[in-house]
Amino acid sequence: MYSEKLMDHFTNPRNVGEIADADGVGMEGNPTCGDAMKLFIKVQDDVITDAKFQTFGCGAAIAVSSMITEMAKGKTLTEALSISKEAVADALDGLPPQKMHCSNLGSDALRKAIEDYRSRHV
Amino acid sequence: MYSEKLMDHFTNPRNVGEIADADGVGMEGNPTCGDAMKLFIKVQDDVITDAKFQTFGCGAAIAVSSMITEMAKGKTLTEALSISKEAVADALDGLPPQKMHCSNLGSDALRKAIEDYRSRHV
Amino acid sequence: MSVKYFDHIATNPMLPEVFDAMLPYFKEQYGNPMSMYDLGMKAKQAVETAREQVAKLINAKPSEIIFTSSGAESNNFALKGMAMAHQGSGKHLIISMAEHHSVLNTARSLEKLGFVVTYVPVDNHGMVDPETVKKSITKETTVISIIHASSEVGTIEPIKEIAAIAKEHKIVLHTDAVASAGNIPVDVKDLEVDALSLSAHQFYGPKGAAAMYLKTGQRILPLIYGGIQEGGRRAGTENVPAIVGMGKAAELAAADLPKRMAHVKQLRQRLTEGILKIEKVHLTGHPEIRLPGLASFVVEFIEGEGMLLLLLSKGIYAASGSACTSKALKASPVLVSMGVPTSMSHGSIVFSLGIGNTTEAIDSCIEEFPQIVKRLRDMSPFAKEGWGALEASGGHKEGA
Amino acid sequence: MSVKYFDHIATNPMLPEVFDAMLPYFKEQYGNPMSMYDLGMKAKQAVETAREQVAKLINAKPSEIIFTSSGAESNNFALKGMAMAHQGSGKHLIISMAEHHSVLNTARSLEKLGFVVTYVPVDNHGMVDPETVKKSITKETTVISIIHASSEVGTIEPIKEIAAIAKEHKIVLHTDAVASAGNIPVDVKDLEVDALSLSAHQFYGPKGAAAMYLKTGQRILPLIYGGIQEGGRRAGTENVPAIVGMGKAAELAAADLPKRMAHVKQLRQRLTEGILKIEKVHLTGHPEIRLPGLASFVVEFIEGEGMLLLLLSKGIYAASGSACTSKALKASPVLVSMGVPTSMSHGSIVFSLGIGNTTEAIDSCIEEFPQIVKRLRDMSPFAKEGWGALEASGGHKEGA
Ligand SMILES: Cc1ncc(COP(=O)(O)O)c(C=O)c1O
Ligand SMILES: Cc1ncc(COP(=O)(O)O)c(C=O)c1O
Repeated sequence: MYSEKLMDHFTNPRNVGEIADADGVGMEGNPTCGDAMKLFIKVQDDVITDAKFQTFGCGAAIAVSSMITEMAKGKTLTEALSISKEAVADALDGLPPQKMHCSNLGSDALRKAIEDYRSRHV
Repeated sequence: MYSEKLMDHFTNPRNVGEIADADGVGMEGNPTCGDAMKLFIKVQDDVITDAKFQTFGCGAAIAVSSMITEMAKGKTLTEALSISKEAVADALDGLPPQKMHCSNLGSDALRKAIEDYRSRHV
Repeated sequence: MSVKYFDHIATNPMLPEVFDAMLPYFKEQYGNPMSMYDLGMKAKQAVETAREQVAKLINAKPSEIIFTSSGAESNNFALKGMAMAHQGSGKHLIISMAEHHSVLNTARSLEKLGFVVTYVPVDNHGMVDPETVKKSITKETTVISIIHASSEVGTIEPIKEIAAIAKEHKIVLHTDAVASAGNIPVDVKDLEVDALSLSAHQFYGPKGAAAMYLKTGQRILPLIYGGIQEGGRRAGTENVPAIVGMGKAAELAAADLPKRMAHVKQLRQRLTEGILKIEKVHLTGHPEIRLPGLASFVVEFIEGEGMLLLLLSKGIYAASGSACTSKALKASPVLVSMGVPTSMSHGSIVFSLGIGNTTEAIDSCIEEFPQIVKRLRDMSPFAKEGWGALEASGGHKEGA
Repeated sequence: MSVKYFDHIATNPMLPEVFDAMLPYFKEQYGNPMSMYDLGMKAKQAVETAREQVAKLINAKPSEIIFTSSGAESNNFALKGMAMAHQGSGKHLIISMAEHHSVLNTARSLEKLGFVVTYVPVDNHGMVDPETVKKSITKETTVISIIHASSEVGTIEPIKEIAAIAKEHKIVLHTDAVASAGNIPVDVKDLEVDALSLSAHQFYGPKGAAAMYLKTGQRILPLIYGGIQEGGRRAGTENVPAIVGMGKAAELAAADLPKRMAHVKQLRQRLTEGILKIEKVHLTGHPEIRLPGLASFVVEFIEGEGMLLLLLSKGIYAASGSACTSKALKASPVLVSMGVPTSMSHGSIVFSLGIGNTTEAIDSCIEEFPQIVKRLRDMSPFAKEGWGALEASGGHKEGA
């Protein structure tokens, strides 16, 4: 059902954890829906220097979290904002149709983290 | 589906044919229903001395015809009239439920043959 | 005594390749296709491969194949599911008098739910006239279901022509191809039907596996509600081995169709010629436009069951549409609609040939059958004097 | 890595004896049970022997057994067939919130046909209160359908008590015993139900064979119309090998029941004890009145699919009622009705044990599972601060 790449990101997720002094935090989903993701970013000179996540959710949700944090790191905020859910799914070699909504979770949480950062740095 | 006894009476039916100078002829059923039997009797001193049949119908109908002619022979008319359809079925070691109506055919044809004889000898 | 199985329309022996394909799914691969782990996924893949194989046989897309448990289930599902799905637009259905019980009795059950059903007759070749179908259409008509090929008289119906009419009137068309699919070319694109039933045991596949083709976009209500198997359209744990067997049987049928057809057709023609030499025996169904392996007749003055029993004593397996052998004890509706007198319909005999049959077997049937007919006619009150011999029940001829 | 199959509620591997019993009916004995000749009669006899074996398993008469293709079909047939047969007397049905999809969704489909359905809740042990059923009865109530044992939380429902109430009100009672029949004693006379569903693949029989018990004299409308198979109550060519396999599986189950139950119960107790040592893990279902082999839990702060995937990486096969794994992406109705918060319901995990499972396998699961839970909790935003950590989507805590 899942690609090897996805299974790798699920089994060995990158960037798990909190960033205590994060510059931005984004939360998406909620436990009632079965998916919830908390995404932390560190930002320097408009570039995401670090990203970490905590996720409650299925295998796909965890792999998406791992992948989006990987993709976000090193990107400018504007670049990061343009990471589409399709791009995340593609980077995982695809998601089963019924799991496509999980890829929203990643890009939405990232967007919220960036918005949070910006709201604190206006 | 059929007992051995019934199969024997179907495969080697007794008393097939017409009696040209029959004393009574009984017909029962009709081709539209899928069963039709013509039963011929010879009567002497109120005793059935011979019986023959012609039957259009399924295996059970043919076996019933064979059996009822066998049972009728040697009986007085009164005795013959009391041959029940159950007796015919029993004599064949039973009939499948959906074929029980075939046993009517035999006793009804015999009754009609006897009535025919009586109507000619009043 | 060698067995001469000429009742392929009742059921077929399974091909060894089919059984071999099924085997792993009884044992190691016992997973439930709904389970997410490897065991389940392998079962799921096997089901999907079978879906492709079945789709290919009838030129459908895999997503248009819904597996069921029998041809009867497919027919019930198609007719009822589409009638119910479209009942907002009308409650009039059209079927023919050549339909299998599973269509006919489903239609009757829908009548009890307020549907009106028109039963279009067939001509004396068992053929439905597309014009009659057309004339039966009302503003309320939503579903037409016409059999593709009759299992009783072999006639292949003009589905393409009927499809054109249905399309013109925006009515959905289902065809029961249980007797034809896997035995003659069945192409849903060419036939332009919206739904089609087929059953594995009719083409050397297993019992317990059948399918319904449902054209993309066609609406249907499930017959079996529950989980999301078959895209939510047919619940129940999948019968994986049987489905796998159906797939394999479909693949083999697709590959061998011309060879199989040629084989049974030549045997059927030989048998038909032999049998029609007997007096007062009539071919039923269309002489040409028919299932290649199905030879069907009515034999006057005698009844089908007797013939079957005597044939059996010679090792010959056949079938009859006679009321007595139907177990429902009713005259065959298609024979009645064809204008065969009821009395004569009782003399129905059907030989359905298969890929395992040989010329020798056919010849032995041609040799035995006339004697069997003679033996039964010798017992029949009609053989000498004809059907008139015993007109009214209870009456009798003078001079006895 | 040895396979630890703890998902017997999804499906069971077939016993070798069952397969051996089926074997002849794939090959030599391919006859159609409706055919009158020896081939057909042997198939028919095999079906009738299976009918006796299945009847015996549940203390029914053979004539009260109707073969179907799946538990889902049996459930659809029972609920719909009886609701339709009795609709002259009323159109109110009662089912519980613990029902399988195949009952639940059939009930929903009946709502569209004008029936009114009461869904009685369960208590926090997943148990239906007979008093609630009683209070739900109206003058219009015709059919009650309550699951015998839940496949999700294991609870065995008080069917006998409900039967007494149904009887008093002259309402027919169906029970879905798919998860229980063949695994615990199921006696239709003792339960006093009017109809009952069971499925072979749940007790080491084949897929594709299931049955419905229908008490003598009970009225029902067919789900599948057509020929006169199954006494005219279920058409379609019989899946002879699968039916034979079901019979054999029933016979074996009847003989081994106490032994099988003792085996899985002792394993389940061991597993339950081990797993409940983990913090914030809760048993679901009734602690005592439950399927002996079914251990079901909710694990807080993590989601079921993740657990399943990591268990699989250790060769352990389990199931989850979590929305993500259900493929329908909906929270399990029974957990919701039990009062399990939706967030927690996503942490459902179900181990269903079978006769092939060993103490070693259980112990390895007890060893692995806490590590899996830890690993997922380490990733979860809720594990440290509890469910409140992320209350409203979009809000965030100060001080980050
Ligand atoms: C309680 C219950 N009812 C019904 C079913 C459906 O049965 P089947 O899988 O045979 O369709 C299941 C399936 O496991 C079940 O557990
Ligand atoms: C034309 C036709 N339709 C439907 C069926 C029913 O199919 P099944 O036997 O798979 O139930 C048959 C059975 O032979 C058939 O010949």
